Amino acid sequence: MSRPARRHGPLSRALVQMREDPWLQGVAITTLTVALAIVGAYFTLCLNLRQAGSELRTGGALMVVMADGAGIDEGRQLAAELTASLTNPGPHGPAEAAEVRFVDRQEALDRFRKQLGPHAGLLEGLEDNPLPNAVEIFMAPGKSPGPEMIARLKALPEVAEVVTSRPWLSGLEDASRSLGEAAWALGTLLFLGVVLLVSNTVRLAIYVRRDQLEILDLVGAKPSYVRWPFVLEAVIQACLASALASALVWGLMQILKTPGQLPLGLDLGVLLDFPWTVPAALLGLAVTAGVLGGLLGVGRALRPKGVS
Amino acid sequence: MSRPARRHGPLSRALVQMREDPWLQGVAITTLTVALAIVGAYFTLCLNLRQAGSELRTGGALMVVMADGAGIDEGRQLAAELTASLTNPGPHGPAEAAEVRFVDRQEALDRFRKQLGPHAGLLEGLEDNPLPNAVEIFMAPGKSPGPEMIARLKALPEVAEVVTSRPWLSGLEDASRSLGEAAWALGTLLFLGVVLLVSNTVRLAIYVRRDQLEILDLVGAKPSYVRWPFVLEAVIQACLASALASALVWGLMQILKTPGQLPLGLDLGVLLDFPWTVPAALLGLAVTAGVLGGLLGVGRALRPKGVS
Amino acid sequence: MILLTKVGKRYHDRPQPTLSEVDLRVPAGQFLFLTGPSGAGKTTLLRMLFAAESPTNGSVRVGGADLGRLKPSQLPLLRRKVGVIFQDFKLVGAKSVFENVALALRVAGGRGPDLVSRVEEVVAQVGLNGAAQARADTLSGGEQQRVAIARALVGRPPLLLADEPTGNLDPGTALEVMRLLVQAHAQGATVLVATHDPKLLGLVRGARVVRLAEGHLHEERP
Amino acid sequence: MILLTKVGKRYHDRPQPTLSEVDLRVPAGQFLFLTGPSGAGKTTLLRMLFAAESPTNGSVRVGGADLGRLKPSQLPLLRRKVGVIFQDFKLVGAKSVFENVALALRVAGGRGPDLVSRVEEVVAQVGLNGAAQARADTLSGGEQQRVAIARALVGRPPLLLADEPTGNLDPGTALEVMRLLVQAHAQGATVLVATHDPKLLGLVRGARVVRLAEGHLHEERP
Ligand SMILES: Nc1ncnc2c1ncn2[C@@H]1O[C@H](COP(=O)(O)OP(=O)(O)OP(=O)(O)O)[C@@H](O)[C@H]1O
Ligand SMILES: Nc1ncnc2c1ncn2[C@@H]1O[C@H](COP(=O)(O)OP(=O)(O)OP(=O)(O)O)[C@@H](O)[C@H]1O
Ligand SMILES: [Mg+2]
Ligand SMILES: [Mg+2]
Repeated sequence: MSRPARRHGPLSRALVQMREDPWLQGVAITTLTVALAIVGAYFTLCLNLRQAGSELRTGGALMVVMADGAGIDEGRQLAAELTASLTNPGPHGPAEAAEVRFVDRQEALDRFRKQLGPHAGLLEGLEDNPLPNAVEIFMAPGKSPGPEMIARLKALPEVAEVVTSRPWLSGLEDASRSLGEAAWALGTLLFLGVVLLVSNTVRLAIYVRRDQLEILDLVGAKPSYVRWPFVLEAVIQACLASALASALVWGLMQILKTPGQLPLGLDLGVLLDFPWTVPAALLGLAVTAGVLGGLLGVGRALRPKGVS
Repeated sequence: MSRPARRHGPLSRALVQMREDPWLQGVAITTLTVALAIVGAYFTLCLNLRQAGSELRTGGALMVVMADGAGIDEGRQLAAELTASLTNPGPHGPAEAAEVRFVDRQEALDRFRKQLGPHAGLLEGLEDNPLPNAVEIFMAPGKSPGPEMIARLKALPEVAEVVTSRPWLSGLEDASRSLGEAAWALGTLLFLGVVLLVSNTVRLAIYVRRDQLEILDLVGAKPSYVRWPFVLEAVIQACLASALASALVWGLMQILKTPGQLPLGLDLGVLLDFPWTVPAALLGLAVTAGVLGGLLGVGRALRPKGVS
Repeated sequence: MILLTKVGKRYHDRPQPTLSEVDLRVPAGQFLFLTGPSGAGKTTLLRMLFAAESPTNGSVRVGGADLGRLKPSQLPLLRRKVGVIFQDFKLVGAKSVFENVALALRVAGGRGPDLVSRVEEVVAQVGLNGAAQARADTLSGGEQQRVAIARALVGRPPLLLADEPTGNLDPGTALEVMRLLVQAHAQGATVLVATHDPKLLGLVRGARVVRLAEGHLHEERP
Repeated sequence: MILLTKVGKRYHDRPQPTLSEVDLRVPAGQFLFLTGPSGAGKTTLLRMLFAAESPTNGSVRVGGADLGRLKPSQLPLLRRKVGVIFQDFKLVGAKSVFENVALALRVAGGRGPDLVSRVEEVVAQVGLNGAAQARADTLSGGEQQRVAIARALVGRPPLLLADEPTGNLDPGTALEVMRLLVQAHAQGATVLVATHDPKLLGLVRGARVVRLAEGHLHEERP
């Protein structure tokens, strides 16, 4: 009777009190699952969009325009050299470029004609192909060409000019940066909302059992004896709910992965990826919210009183 | 004593039972507010993206290429005629086009040069301006040029050719359609999730008061006497929560309306609109969920029993 | 008024049946004491009379209706005709004494000045006029018991079931309460009182006494 | 053991104070009956002895400690030394009889076979061995009362407070229960019993009786 407390473990007491009220468990877990699934879906969306954004930025390629004197052979050779130096992981980190390609003048004109679409007729007025031979460098995802790289390329004798991403792409980058900030703000609010939902659920679970808590208090239980089972209950519920929510989001992604076309050549199938960070983040969020909610909820429930 | 029931109105009983348990009200309303704010933010985002999508589609303009013989005057006149016939609301509905504009060859070439950006040098090889005079028609949001309109324009003597939106725009439309479907699917799930959260809240409120419900049952209350105050309580909570959630989403939009650039000339300030449909939809959702949750919740709570 | 025929009750988690083959006929207007040791089944028997518990065997008829065949919609109407003093009071803790008593009238559509004056009258009869606005969960045990009694009496039901109605009352207050039950009986109500208190049995002249023990019912004083 | 000095208690929503200037000294090892009509303040006075209620005036000392100066962290330790039979039982409805009784040991770190045998012993003493695994909320009123008694006794506390411990018990069972309290007293416990039942007062030889009425305490049998 006078042995140290905390022997009839808080975990086993948490499991007992969960079994005593299965209905409450159902309500709590569904609520948490819905809340976490919403965050999970949002998080997945953001991760995917960020991925898409970095793929867009890849499109912001570099065009190395060859000097008039340089022929097809020089172009091919330059492309081969650049492939070797840029597309392999270097000592300082991953590869700079995803692809390096030589495009000769004729190829470039054909492509230009295609891009002009219905305006292609315009090109018929041309006496001569005005386009130069060029090497196109597509940067690796997340990489953008630095000024010293551009200077290095410009210094090559066979290079006339280095053309960087077209201006609208840098506009897109600005926009995606400000969208990214908005997404962070929204995400933070969403996160706070879910912490609130989880702690409300914990507090309701405690409120439902307030008679039992009063009894424990009256027979001499220490606050910690009362608190830990509730915290553990919240954490267990949150873990279950985060697993369910992850499954839900994953299932949703599978359904959405129907073939579909996105602008700028992006494929919905690639876009709708479900990285492992999502379930991990949900679990972390759930456990944090469970612990915080449990501690706050029980703290409050244990110390109002006055009337029995 | 034998007068018809339902006199001590269910509304006043709802208000009384809400006052009896202010703590529960706080928890319920914050939970509902968070849930509704999430839906509201999502809904606002979707509406805004749809709006942006239809503005993109507006960009899918029509280019009416003038015949070689047609001069600037004919072009101006055609533009004036088309402005009169297309940009005013007709008998069959709203205006077809948002804007009709004459662009002369020089202007077109200047613009083309700008669009080419670093490639503008290409145009220096041209002896002569190969571009024709043209009238550009920007369709009204949501409208796309029908085949009979194109045929009508083509039949005009001063018109050489009618060029419709460039192919990549139609790809964008496909993509935005499939994104729209995904958004609908997600929205439906989100909606169901919120109905679940609301009905869970109602059921918890009922569960917390199960002793009181048992007493009402034992002293001879009809199920309807017990049910309506709970339904009304849920509806009142839901209304308050939808107002709070609307305010929250509106506030969020205000914060996000910082100056920012979006691709394709869209302005974040315009994009982040808060249409009246959002609070209306939230209110509708809240009331529906409140009524359903209330009816389902009380129905269940009133008829298990067996043990007192 | 009440007719139990070969009523048996066995709770699924108990090894022994609580009631077996209980036959009981209570004519309208009778005053009956139900005694028996703790756990004999007194509360169970009373609960069957307002369909809060159903028998495992046999039939229960109250006021001409077979409770086993009652439609769910008729249940509230039956319960309004039965005033019950619950052993554990069953008060709404968050409501005032007045509202707890008024509840029995309100569920039947009662309202207005008639309701107020009747509730006030009964609250005064049980000696709680000073506490009418107090929350039920702030009352002492005996005060709560008297609120339960007032709620059972307020609708002047033709059948009164009192489950250990004086367990938390001092002898003086208990006597007052028993007088109220006797008065209701004098006005025509059928009254069943479940009690362990042998003193109560002597308080009501001519009352019938039956005793429950080991699932069976014995007539003690006809 | 217990020393109340000029204790007053007034609930904020009541016009009259419940207790005024109550002085009471209970030496260790005394057996004291606390009587008084319903609403006199018996429960209030008992609740002050384990700091579930605090006096408006005056001081309450129990086992040498001034409860008004007790640190929150010392409260559980005090309560483990006081066995309370609550008037409304305060059982955990969803737990078994065994677990309800074991609770009083578990909160103090009790476990293992010692706990099991002690709990079983006390459950048998109150006559509930057959129902040890039944959920508390399926018990009859008297059975619940006996669970409450068992929980108060199980830790052999030096101070026992019994609030109307026999209100739901038949005379036979009541006698058994009183014997348990007398036995605890014989083993050295200080026992306070609040009751309305004049019969109980005669059961304990040499017990002191005090009476609460209108806020004041009167010595009835020293
Ligand atoms: N819902 C239930 N589930 C299981 N057993 C029950 C239930 N209700 C009562 N019992 C058991 O049935 C028996 C009779 O209970 P009942 O409440 O009718 O006794 P009682 O005569 O009123 O006793 P008391 O005088 O102690 O109130 C008891 O042993 C009790 O444990
Ligand atoms: N929490 C509270 N708030 C307000 N008033 C209270 C509270 N608790 C008790 N009272 C009032 O204080 C008075 C004494 O209550 P107490 O429970 O101490 O009486 P008691 O002597 O135990 O009566 P009984 O024999 O009926 O149990 C009662 O009138 C009661 O209504
Ligand atoms: Mg009983
Ligand atoms: Mg008391």
